[in-house]
Amino acid sequence: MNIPVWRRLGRAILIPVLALLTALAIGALVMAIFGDDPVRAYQGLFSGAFGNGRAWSTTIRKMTPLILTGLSVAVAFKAGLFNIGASGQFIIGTICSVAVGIHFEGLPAFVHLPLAIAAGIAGGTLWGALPGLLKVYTGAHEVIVTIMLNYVASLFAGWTVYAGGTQGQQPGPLWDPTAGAISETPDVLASAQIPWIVGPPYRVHWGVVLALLVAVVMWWLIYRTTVGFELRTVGQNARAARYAGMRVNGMIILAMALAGALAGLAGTIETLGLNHKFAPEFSGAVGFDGITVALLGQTHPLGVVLSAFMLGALDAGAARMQFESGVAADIIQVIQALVLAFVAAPTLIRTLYRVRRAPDEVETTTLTTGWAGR
Amino acid sequence: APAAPQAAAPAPAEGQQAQEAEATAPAAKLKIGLVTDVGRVNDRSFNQSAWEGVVQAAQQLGLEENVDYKYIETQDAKDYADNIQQFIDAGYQVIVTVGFALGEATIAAAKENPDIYFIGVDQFQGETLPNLVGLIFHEDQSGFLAGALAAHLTKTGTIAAVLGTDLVPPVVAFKEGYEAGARYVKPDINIISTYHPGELSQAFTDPEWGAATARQALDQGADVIFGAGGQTGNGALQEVATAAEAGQEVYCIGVDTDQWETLPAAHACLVSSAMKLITPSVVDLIMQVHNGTFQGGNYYGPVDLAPFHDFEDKIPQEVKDDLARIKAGLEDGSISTGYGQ
Amino acid sequence: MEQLNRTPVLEARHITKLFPGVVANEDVNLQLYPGEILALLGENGAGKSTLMNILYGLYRPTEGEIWVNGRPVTLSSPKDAIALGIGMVHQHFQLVPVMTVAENVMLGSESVRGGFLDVEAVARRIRELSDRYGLAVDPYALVEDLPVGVRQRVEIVKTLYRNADILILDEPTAVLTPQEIEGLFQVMDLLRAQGKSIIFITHKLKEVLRVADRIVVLRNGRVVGETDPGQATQASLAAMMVGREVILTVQKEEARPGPVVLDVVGLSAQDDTGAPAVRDVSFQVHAGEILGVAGVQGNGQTELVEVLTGLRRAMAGRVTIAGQEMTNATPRRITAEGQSSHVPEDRHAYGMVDTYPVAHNLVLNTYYRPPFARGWTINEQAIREHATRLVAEYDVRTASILAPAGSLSGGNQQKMVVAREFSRPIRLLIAAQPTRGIDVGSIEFIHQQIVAKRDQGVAVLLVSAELDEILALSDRIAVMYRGEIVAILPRQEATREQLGLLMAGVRPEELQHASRAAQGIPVREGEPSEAE
Amino acid sequence: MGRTGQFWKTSSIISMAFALFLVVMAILVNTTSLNQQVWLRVLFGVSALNFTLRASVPLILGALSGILCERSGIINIGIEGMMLAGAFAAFVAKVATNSWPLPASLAVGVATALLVGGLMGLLHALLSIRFRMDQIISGTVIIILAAGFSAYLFDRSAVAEGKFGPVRIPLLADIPVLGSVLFENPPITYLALLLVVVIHVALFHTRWGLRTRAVGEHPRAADTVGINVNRYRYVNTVLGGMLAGLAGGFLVLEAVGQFQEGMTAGRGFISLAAMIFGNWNPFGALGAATLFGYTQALQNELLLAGVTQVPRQFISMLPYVVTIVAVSGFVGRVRPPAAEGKVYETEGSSE
Ligand SMILES: Nc1ncnc2c1ncn2[C@@H]1O[C@H](COP(=O)(O)OP(=O)(O)OP(=O)(O)O)[C@@H](O)[C@H]1O
Ligand SMILES: Nc1ncnc2c1ncn2[C@@H]1O[C@H](COP(=O)(O)OP(=O)(O)OP(=O)(O)O)[C@@H](O)[C@H]1O
Ligand SMILES: [Mg+2]
Ligand SMILES: [Mg+2]
Repeated sequence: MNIPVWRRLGRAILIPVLALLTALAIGALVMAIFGDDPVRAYQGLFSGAFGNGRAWSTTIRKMTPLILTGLSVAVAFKAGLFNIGASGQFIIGTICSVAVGIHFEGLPAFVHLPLAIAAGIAGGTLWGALPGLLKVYTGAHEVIVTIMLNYVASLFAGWTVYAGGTQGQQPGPLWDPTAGAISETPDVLASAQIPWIVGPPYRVHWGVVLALLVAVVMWWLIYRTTVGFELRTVGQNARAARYAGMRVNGMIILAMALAGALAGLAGTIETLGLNHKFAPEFSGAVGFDGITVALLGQTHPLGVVLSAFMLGALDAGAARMQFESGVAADIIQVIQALVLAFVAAPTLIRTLYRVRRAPDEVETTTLTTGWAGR
Repeated sequence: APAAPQAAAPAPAEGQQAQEAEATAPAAKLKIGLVTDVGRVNDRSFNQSAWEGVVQAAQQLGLEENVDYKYIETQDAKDYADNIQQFIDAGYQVIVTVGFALGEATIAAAKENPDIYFIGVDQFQGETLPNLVGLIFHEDQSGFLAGALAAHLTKTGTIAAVLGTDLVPPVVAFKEGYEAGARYVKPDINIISTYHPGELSQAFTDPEWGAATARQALDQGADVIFGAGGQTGNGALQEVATAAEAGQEVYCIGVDTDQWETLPAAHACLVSSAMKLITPSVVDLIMQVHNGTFQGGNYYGPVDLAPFHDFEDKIPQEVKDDLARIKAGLEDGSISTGYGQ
Repeated sequence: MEQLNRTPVLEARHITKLFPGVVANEDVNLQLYPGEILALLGENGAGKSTLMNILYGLYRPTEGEIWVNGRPVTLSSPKDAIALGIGMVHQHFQLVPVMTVAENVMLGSESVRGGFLDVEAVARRIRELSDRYGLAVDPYALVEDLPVGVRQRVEIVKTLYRNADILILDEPTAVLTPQEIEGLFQVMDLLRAQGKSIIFITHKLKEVLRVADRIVVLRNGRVVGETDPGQATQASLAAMMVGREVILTVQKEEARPGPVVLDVVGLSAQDDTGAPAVRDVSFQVHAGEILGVAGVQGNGQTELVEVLTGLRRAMAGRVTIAGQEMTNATPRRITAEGQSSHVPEDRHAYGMVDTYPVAHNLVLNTYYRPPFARGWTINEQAIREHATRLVAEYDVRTASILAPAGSLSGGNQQKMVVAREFSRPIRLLIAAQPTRGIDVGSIEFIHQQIVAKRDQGVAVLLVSAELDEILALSDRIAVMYRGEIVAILPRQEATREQLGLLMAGVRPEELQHASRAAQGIPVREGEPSEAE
Repeated sequence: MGRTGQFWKTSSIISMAFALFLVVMAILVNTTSLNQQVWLRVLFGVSALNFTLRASVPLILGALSGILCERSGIINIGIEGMMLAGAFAAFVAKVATNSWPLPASLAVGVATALLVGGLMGLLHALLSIRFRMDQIISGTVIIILAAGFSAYLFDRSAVAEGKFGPVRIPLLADIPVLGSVLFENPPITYLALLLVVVIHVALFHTRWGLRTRAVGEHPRAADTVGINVNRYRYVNTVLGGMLAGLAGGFLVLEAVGQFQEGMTAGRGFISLAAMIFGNWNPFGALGAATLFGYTQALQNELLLAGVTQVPRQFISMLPYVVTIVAVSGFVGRVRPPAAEGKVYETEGSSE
């Protein structure tokens, strides 16, 4: 393809930008219809996302886990698998990293921190690999299994930090005895915390750099390595992959394990960098958002980064928007759904704005070929 | 406690503001912000009760909504600190944070902003900060009264509780108190109770589980059911009301506020509610700020049973007397709920 | 010709069909007269299926008109065509595998009683049609359980069920065995005798001469000629289609067999349902020879090839490639260490990834080796250079090496697969149905390539349901029946008839007798039969 | 590879056997002295059966919704969203007609749930057929949109007055044990059970069903016999949306009486699991939904009875673990409609 890079880039960006603008316009219409003031709402949204240093830091903070859970869902899609389980993997990653982070007093940071991160990744990997293994060895469908494992993960996490007491139940192993009746873990030791790039009140930690690095590595892995080729081939045509000597079952397990590792890392970073503990109110919802991020980013790692940024900004601006204009933050969800719709159905935008299609452009993204695409 | 709070004259915050040369804020007016726990401000539960306290206090002070007082609904537990910060940045002098989960963020903010007053609902203070009060309640006592009432009312000898989640201490306190109270009145009573099985984010917002579980308890012979857990508990209360409307002699007991006011659909069975009076307590604490009598530490808000409303006549006088006796006993310490020891 | 005086039952007038970037049909005129069989010929991508789909209402012509029984008609969906008595058997089966024959037959023209499907009535009707036309099918069988030959019959029953008087048969013989093809021709003769009119598409010129009344040839979307079986020969037809002389007989030297490369001993395997499919099979293939495996489809050839290529587990037996034990080895080991190649039977399912560019399809099983990979990383540059070279060398017609492989025509997709499998150093080549559905020009090319491999000393196992192909290429011929290899004959000793009988289940020891009785001809004839 | 016939038998045999076992044990336990045994009461008490049925209803409706869409080739992961939209719509309609006589008001609620569910289905169909959006994405859009809109528009001070009460079916309701469980239910519960039978019959014994299945398995084949593939897909997706809407209506009008944000609480996803588990068959889905409802009931029963020393979190895992074990052990490979998730385009039916 001899089209200059900038034009390809421009073409890749044009539709998403138009999609965002259209979604915002429709969101404004909805607000106006129901008696809210869209102008003030968007002013609030914008200033909450980009208005000042703290706004930017919130956006970055929100974006960080989304990059990783988005990658988690995306890498599974690449292998033709639908990982609805990022939220469970996220939680297990959190628990494992906390378990290491609150112990081993006296370890130097350069040992303790990597150890805690590794524990989180390992936990997520196992939790993700499980549905892969079940699929390969028993044929259990990954969609069912990952949904179920989400519930199991959050119950398990709840148990580990449970303060105990009622009905004679013992406290969970990670519970902080100094928290009284509150179910939560102690703070992870300073040696296991991801350092700040900019400390409070900005609270931006090095996790964001790690997440971006991981995105680049994932891009390289998927598009530039033999394993990535194998993984993608399995996703596109598993029978052809088998014919070509590729390890279909291995790739299914690998993709799910990778997905789990990424979501687990998301939980790990969020915990070691930001929350510094686990409490049941830190849900894995960001794992479900990973689906949106991955779809919005068209399952491409760099697309995932961009869409995580966009969603992060919308999330970050939501509180300010409500603060300034009184508009309920739920409208953000409506806007997110609309952006996703417009990005995923470019025909809509093209008809709307009469943008012509370049002859070599592929129009639809096919992610999975159904529940059992092999 | 180190430095004394700047407890001087009325409107203490005003002096601070002047020092910082933020002269834009009109002099005598307080600005009051409220940060909810994850959920809604009008959740017919503790967020709403706290907000109503803010509103009532603000009206007494002649404040204007959205200018002098407003709220932020928290979307995600990670945002507690950011949401508190919104109010700090906007120059608010009183910030109410609702729910034990905001405890740490509130303490941190209070330490960083000694000139701003914080009211933390359901937040026990282990250490006293001059500008932060934890508004807490003896939920176990409230639950104890509810349990005693239930034990008096039951004909089948089985009572039930349908609860939010044991991950939230006040819910546990309600439950433990309820069971202790019931056993206090009828030692051999059969109590069946269960917490919502799901994760925290669903525990208070799953009315269908509450309703189905209440039905399950009714099927097992329970005839008084205590519903404690936001929408989940409300679902249970409404299910019992349905049975009552269908002619069964069953009762339900609400939680937190007088649910007769907030949940009309449960009127058919709602004998009372195990209240913790958040609203008047919040009003009182805000007025303390206004009057300069604010003191850091823990503030125990009152708990009580709600009026019986339509069931006033159906409750025998002996029962009312016994409840009054128990309440007195709980207050003077002669009766203990056994919780938290 | 005499038909000129009669009104055509179906007529295409000045039909042009444009697809984005492709002119599939250009100003095509075509008449079908009552009671005739019209054969339509053309290379892959000549526009035959497109034209038929237009006549059947699946596609709308860009320009031009369709006339039925002397009146212009508008076909906005197959519904209209069916109502006008047009029926079509499509190039690819249009049957729902998980449904029964009866359900498939009635689909779209259901028979309903009291709101519910009346399967009984449909079954009766199917039996009636089966009896009348000799198309035996079980109305209650699941289509996915049926062999292809029977599926083809179901397709025809489907059109007859709808009372079609005009039948379009798009490559119906591509997957049939000689016996089945002959059966089909008898049905077609019968239909013609009853006054029905048939358009018949095939790539097999012999069939055209056997059954057609008239022949029309398409090239690049245009009608380039018309003839009839009386005047035409296979060579003349091929030349008309391709626009050049095509050598129809394979030119090859005597084989010079070397050492054994593929050694199979006592091999057994099961099919997907767990039934025995390959039973105690033993044979050897030497370097520099082509062993052809003949057999009616569904007699275990597919499973045999899958076991040999590592796609299916052997239950018993041993496979050795060039001295290395390869029983139940992975496909990767068989291709890499065994230095073997596999042209799979089902190119869409196994041979290629539709969504991948041609270039990536060309390294589907070598992407991990130098020069395409350096360690972990893929070398795009090398992959593209490789693709550019192969596309030229094997004449794969594609818009670009980066075009998705799914956008190529069937013949070119097959050439792409062949290019990939033939372009690396190999000792063993396993080719299954390598020319199915492919036009004569491409067949010629692929056959030449296979023989060239043999001459380079490669051991070739050729599996084909096409007896002509087996006879033309093989040095030795094995016949499979019910999972067993019932006979292995030197090419010189094999005749078409003899093979046909073996494939039909006649035991070798009964062969002489049966053969004489059935054919009334001497058994040891040894004459190459494509010369007929 | 798939032996659908075979699977269909296995799945129905398993679910039938399961149902029969439950019924027999329930009768035994509840009518004899066996009910003195705590464990047996926990496993087979009337309260467990009632809970099972009630928890199953939205799952049955959700799974049927999925079956309708997916049998015609449209993947529907948006059940959760359609359900939520239906619930919200039912609530709004119920509140708006509070002053009407209760039956009329409830009827309006049901109708609105069906309407809005159907509209969500139509949206899904438009996005995935007309605008060729990946169906997984389209379903996700539906979920987020429904959650966002229902939360944004929810008037939290509104109160719906009244809900469906149980309707006794005379005679049948007098059967011991079973009567009170099965024949004394509110209307949507009956409707859901009835729909299982109706949709089964419709799918496998009517023209519409035959065409629907053909369109989902092999749209081209359907097209070549003159069936308008995309029209069937539109119709089925809209019908499927209506069923999911009805499931939402059940939650608001029959189960709870009020609306609550996110009140579907993952039931749409569990429905999806039930649909897959049930191999896209109505009775299979019924079996799967019942199994799921039963394990939920069991978990509550165990906690209420306090009969185990196992931490309650582990007891609460029961429904999920049982489902995983069931899909890994019993079901193995299910076979979805072959053409699912693929856009079908021809000139005949899309232009
Ligand atoms: N739906 C379509 N969209 C775009 N191009 C098409 C489409 N269908 C066919 N074509 C193109 O039209 C041309 C004619 O194709 P057609 O299928 O009619 O060929 P054919 O003669 O039937 O070939 P074969 O012998 O392989 O069956 C080819 O170039 C093909 O790529
Ligand atoms: N949507 C499309 N876009 C571009 N080309 C298409 C499209 N659909 C079909 N074609 C082309 O039309 C050709 C004819 O289609 P058809 O389904 O008849 O397959 P075919 O080429 O005959 O395959 P085979 O020979 O393997 O059976 C295809 O090979 C393909 O090149
Ligand atoms: Mg064709
Ligand atoms: Mg072809």
